[in-house]
Amino acid sequence: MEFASLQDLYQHLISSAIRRCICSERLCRLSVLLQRSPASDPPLVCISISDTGIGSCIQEFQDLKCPVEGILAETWDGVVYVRTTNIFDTKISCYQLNLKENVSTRKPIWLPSNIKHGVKFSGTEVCLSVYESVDVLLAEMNCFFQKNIAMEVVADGQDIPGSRNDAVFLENLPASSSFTASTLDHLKLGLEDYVLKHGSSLTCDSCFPNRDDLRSGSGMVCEDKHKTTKLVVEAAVVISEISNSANNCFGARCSDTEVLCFKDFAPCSISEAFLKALTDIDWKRYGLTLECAIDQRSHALLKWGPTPLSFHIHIAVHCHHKTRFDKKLIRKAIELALDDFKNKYAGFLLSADTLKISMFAPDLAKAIAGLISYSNDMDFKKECLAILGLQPHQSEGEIVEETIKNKIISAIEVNDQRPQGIKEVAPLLFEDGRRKLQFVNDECYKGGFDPMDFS
Amino acid sequence: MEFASLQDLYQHLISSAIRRCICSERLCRLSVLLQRSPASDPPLVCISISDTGIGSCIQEFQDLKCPVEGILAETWDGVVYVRTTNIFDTKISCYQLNLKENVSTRKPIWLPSNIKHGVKFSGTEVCLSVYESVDVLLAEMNCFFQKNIAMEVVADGQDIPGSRNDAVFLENLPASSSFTASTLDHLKLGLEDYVLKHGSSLTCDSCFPNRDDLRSGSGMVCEDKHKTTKLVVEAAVVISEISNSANNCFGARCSDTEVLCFKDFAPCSISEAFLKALTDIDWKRYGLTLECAIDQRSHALLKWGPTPLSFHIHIAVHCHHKTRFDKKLIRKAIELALDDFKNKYAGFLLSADTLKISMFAPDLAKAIAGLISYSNDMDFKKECLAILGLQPHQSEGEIVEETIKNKIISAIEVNDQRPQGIKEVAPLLFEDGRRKLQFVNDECYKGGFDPMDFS
Amino acid sequence: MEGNRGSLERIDVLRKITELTKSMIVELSNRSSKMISIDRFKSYCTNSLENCCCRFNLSEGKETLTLQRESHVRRLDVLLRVLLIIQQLLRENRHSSKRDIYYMHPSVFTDQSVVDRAINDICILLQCSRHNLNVVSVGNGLVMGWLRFSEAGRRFDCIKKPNSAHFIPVQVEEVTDIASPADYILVVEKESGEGYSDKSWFHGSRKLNFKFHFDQLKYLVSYFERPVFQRLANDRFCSRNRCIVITGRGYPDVPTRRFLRILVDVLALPAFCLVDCDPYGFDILTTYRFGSMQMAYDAKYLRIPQLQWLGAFAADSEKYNLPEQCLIPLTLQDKRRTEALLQRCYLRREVPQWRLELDSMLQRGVKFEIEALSVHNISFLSEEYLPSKIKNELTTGKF
Amino acid sequence: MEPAGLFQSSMSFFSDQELCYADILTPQEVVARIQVAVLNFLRILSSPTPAISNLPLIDRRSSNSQVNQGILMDASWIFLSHSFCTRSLMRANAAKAFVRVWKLMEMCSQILIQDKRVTQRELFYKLLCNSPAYFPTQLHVNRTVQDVVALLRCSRYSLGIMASSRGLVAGRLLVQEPEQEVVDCTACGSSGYAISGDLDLLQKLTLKTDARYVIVIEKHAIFQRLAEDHVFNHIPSILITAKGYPDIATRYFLHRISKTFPLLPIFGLVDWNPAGLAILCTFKYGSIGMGLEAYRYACNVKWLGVRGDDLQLIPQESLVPLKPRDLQIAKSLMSSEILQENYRQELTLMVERGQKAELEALYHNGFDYLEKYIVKKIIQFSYI
Ligand SMILES: [Mg+2]
Ligand SMILES: [Mg+2]
Repeated sequence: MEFASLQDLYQHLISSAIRRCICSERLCRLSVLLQRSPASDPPLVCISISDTGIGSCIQEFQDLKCPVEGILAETWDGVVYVRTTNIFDTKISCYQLNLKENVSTRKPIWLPSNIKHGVKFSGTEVCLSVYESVDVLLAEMNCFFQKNIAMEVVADGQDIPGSRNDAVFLENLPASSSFTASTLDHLKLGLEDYVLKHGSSLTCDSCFPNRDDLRSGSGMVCEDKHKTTKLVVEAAVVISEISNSANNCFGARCSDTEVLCFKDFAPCSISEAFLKALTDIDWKRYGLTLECAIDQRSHALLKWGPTPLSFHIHIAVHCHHKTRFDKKLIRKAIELALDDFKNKYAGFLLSADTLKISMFAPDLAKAIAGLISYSNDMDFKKECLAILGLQPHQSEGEIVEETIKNKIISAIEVNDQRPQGIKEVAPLLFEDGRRKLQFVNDECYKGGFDPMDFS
Repeated sequence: MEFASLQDLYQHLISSAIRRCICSERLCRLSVLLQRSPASDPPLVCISISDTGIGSCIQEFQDLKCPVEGILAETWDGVVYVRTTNIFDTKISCYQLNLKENVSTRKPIWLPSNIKHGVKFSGTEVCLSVYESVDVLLAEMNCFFQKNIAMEVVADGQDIPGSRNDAVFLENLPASSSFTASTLDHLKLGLEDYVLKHGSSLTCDSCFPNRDDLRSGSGMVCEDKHKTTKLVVEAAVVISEISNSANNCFGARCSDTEVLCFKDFAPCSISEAFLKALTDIDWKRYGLTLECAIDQRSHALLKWGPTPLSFHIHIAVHCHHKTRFDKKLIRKAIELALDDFKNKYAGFLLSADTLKISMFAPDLAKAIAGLISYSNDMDFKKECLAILGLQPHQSEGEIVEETIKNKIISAIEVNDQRPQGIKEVAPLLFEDGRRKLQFVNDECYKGGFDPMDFS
Repeated sequence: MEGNRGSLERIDVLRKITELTKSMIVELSNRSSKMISIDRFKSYCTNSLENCCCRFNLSEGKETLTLQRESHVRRLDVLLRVLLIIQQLLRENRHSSKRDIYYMHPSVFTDQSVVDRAINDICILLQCSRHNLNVVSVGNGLVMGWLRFSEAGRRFDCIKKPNSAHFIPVQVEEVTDIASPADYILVVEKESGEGYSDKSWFHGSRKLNFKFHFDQLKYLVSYFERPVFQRLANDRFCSRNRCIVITGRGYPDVPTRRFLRILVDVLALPAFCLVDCDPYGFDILTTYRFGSMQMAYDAKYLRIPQLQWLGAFAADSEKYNLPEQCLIPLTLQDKRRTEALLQRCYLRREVPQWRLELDSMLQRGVKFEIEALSVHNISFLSEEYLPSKIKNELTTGKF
Repeated sequence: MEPAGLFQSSMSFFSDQELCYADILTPQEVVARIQVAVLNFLRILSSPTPAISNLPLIDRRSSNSQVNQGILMDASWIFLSHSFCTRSLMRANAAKAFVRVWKLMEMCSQILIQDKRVTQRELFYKLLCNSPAYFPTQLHVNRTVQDVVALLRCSRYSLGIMASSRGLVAGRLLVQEPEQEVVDCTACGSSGYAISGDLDLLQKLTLKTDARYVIVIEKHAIFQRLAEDHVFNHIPSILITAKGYPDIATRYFLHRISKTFPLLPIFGLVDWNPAGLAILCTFKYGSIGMGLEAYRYACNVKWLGVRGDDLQLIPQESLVPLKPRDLQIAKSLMSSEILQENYRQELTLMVERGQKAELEALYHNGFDYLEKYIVKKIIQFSYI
């Protein structure tokens, strides 16, 4: 692994820390401390990333490559200090590595270890000193943590005199979510949080006052074909309504969709395969028309056309244990998330066909209501109202029509929620199946029209 | 002027002699004598071309160029002996020229002149000696004189012991033609003679027993646009019927047309412009369909398609005083000749349109005869017969139809004989029209779409 | 048979509409998307005789319209709109044509054929005939000859002028007091032949629209003259022959077929049919005798099983020495059409001799129009051809 | 009429050029005209300067039509001016058409002498057998018939060709054919009284009415609806339809009504589309394609509806987009000089909106609305 920038480097270090936390399967703490040496000019900042995860092995750092030249070379001397211990270790190992040295010849310099005195804990601390403004680092890290929703991170604020520090990420999780939740749930909750904040650190009260306004769905695919590593792709979908146009918040008004992508708990850049997976999805099944998918480096942007959506749709994908992106799995995961969503929320993400069919609902309802209301058979009217669950006095006005319309729409939607492939097809139920061939055509009068058959 | 072959050279010398004869405007004699030196081997033949024309000037021979190398160089030493006198000269000038010398530096060698002793005559004799067989020369000259129909030539036979000589061209002109006739008449008569002989020296009695079987027409155009030289193009057309198929004569059975071309009384080769002029002629006006015009060096060959003609058509063109061929004048002259022919002989060379129209005559006649015969109105019938010049008793049978048909055909043919462009508009059936708009085509009201046109 | 059909009161049809409506809202209330099941009828099949089970009044299966398919929902939309219009017609006891209905929502219906299908579907759903819905056809049919009848109280006396055409009444079911001294009924096709129209405008569009806009075609057909019928009128055929002449002017419409059926039933007269010797003519013949596919559900009231085919037969071209020019080679389409006609089960079952005649036309590879018979003599049709054929038919005792 | 007299009148016809339309003639008169044609042809053919006479045909193209704008009445009609196109045998591409004219005259003359009538289809077959090279299709026959009409200036019917009419009439009109009972058109039911195709018969009809209006209806179905509802009893009127573009007989019948009862206003009820307007204009002015038979039957038809003002009565969904064919008709109408200004404005509105509306769209307001609509339009003088 090679890094082009300081940002890449510490983001990797933080992601590794998060991964170690997740792997420990316990409640962990991750803290990032930025500490400036007041004397130096340009200011030298010490970045300390510490976690209470499973502990690291030296190999993790041994393989990291840093360019000898470039920006990174100017701001950093290449030296990292690592202190780490596993749960069963009796001491904390300390060593120093110069990442600018050649990977193959690089040798760690072992520093004196600290004794754990029988206390059982694990964790790692990585320190490095860089010439960079604290403000810049802080802003970058904030941004990183906001997007990094693939996991729940709790960072403690530390108030060390003489140092400048900040809680870079702090979230009060809702009671329902717990650390025992699956990584898929974490992804979904994370996406929700991200949506609530519009991707900014400021929560925007005017748009989404609370989590209840969000609807979300999730899906997961595993590939386990006798391989040693289990490939897992998780996807989450969150839909928020576009609020009134008076709202100034930019993100709230644009209906484009950001698709966030994570790999092994860390944000990752968008690959060709990922974009292909996105464009391959049969969006029409969800009533969406994809115009294009654009690689925006940190995320993919889906543009909807020709008419923009009336709601926001947000998507996050997380691939575990994968060396490369599997187009099919990603696609499948997103589709499962969308299906999950459809099943939970009737009337949402209806397929283009269903939407088209739904457009007939008012006309059908009007005709049926007309058949009822123009009838001069009072018993019939009463009976109809009863079936519709209406009171006799409600026979007038548009209430009958409205009720029928809603029933028609719900009947149409029920059909759309059935998983694809086992959709009930009942167009031509012949009592005797012998003639089926002759009438299979939907437009049987038109298609199979006998030109000589006029009557 | 430069010559590539011996043939070119003596043909030029003969043509010049003919021109001198024509210019004298008197009855002249032209003789060509071929005399072999018995001793030499290969045989040396002396060619002597003598005429009683206006006499020549030295310039005529001074400008002739002969290649130093080539066939001509092998058979001929380049030396010509010239003896010439003009009518008012007192002596006959004699000189010798080597035509192989450079034109600019060439000098005549003056030989002793002969005194005319007060006798008034003019003439020229040109002699040259060539290594060539007399038979070959004789055959070539025969061929030349046969085609050279642009003038009348009388050649005396000389019977000198020890020499071989032959009357190359001898013709008894009919009484009607005389030497006072115009060059156009000469051309026509010449063409007739040529046709009578099928272009061969043997008159073929089985095909054209006499001149009365030929029909001919001629035309002439002058161009005299304030130029010093008057350009004249003459054309003659002769049509002979293709006789019965039992005839063996090849020329009589092939309906292709040879077009002979002369320039200043001499046969000339076919130029691009000449061929173009031939193809530019609107043959359809004469009921002919030209397939192609082929350059055959000595003449142009017109092939008629798709069905061969039922008669022979022969054409000759003569251009006077022209340095180059004028396409338009040639075309015009031929067309005038064809028009002249059409006007002289009704029913011949009818235009393609007229032929097409004539084919409708039987049907039209049948319809009108039908209208007469089906009528039960006796007065009407009687009046019709009277107009047709028939007797009342002739009302039955096909005589009415036949009479009408013949009248229609003759009216059609008369119409075709009118020169193009000034075709008279036929009277209207009902002579009442105030404004005649235009002729309508077959599908007359096809074009305009009238929305109210739904009768 | 008549009784059944006539006695279906408006009130009954209206009641059936309410039942249908109720069944739909019951389905909807169960969140079921199956709205309507329509029986399927057909007038023929192309199976071999052993496998054929075509019957004129039995349904062949059901077609269920659901809310799951766009095409079904479109059909439902049309069907319900038409049903609403029909309910209104019945309540107000007005009559309306298919075309009127089409023009109520032209942009929704898009094409007349869509409305026609909906009307047929409704007839099947309500188990009634088109006239029960107060939907009438704009009649194209003509009648002349020895016939007297009343329609809704109005007298029609064709006998007074037996050689002039009368429109076939629109409300055929109201026809009563039929009386006729005629010996037989003659049915003539006369649809136009190729290139018959004067109007190049229509000329161009005719073939193009032929297949899909048969309604338009009908309009065109009505445009054309009706040569054979006119020929007979001009020749005062009905003055010389005691008969009734009917034409549907091409493919007969429902009133014409129904009227003919009523005449045949009431008067018990033999009926003869004269059509062009081409696949169209033959198809017109079968439409009269067996009914059309579209109206198969109602065929029992429309078909005329007694109808005899008088001509023109393929062999007539030789028998009457027709000039070659009048015999038009069958086009590829004609041949295909003829082969399809030959497959129809009812031909094998009921009129095998018709099949032979049709097959003979196919073998000869030429077709001709009835007018071609007039080539030698304008009155040949009325003075020789028809009288001899009819005499032959009547005397050979087929009736 | 004796032959000589016929001859005389035929000759004077051809020299008297005030008439530029087709006459309804008896068979004898037509035969006489054909005989004059034959005699003239033979005379010119046998003259000292023999020629095949050209056929002067009245030019049926729109360029030869002119509008006669009435000064006293606001009636206008088109007529064909006296310009000719000429059929000549001497033009190779028209020679066949020239012979066709004579062949058709021969055939017609035979038919007329036999006192028969033929349909145009039968005529085709006869000619196909006689002269297959000249009449390979019906279209050739039809065109030649028009030529003969334009040459002899007699109606197609006079040539012995049977015409049929699609026309129907209903309402307050009593019709009596010679030596027949009076027919009351109020009692003919919704199918109405069929207008005969026999122009000769139409000429002889006796007509009586107590109606105050004549309503010309484009569509058969609308006609049926109004007849079924006995609208003519509520609005004292005569209803006429030609089921689309009018045929000659229907136009002639309407013309006879307007001549017999000159005070009755005639209202046109057509679709609001270019074709509807074209139908109205065909009743009003005639059509060029009807040839010489068209122009004498012009009637001053007023456009009652449907017009742009009525669109408010029609739901949006009943408006259908104009099709290319509509636009073609519109373009052609626009280019016509005849079209009066307010008609032109209506047409412009159609084209600008790109929509059309059918008469039936008024049913949106109920099946009985049409009658109310007509009443309203008449009493508000809402016609142009
Ligand atoms: Mg037919
Ligand atoms: Mg219309």
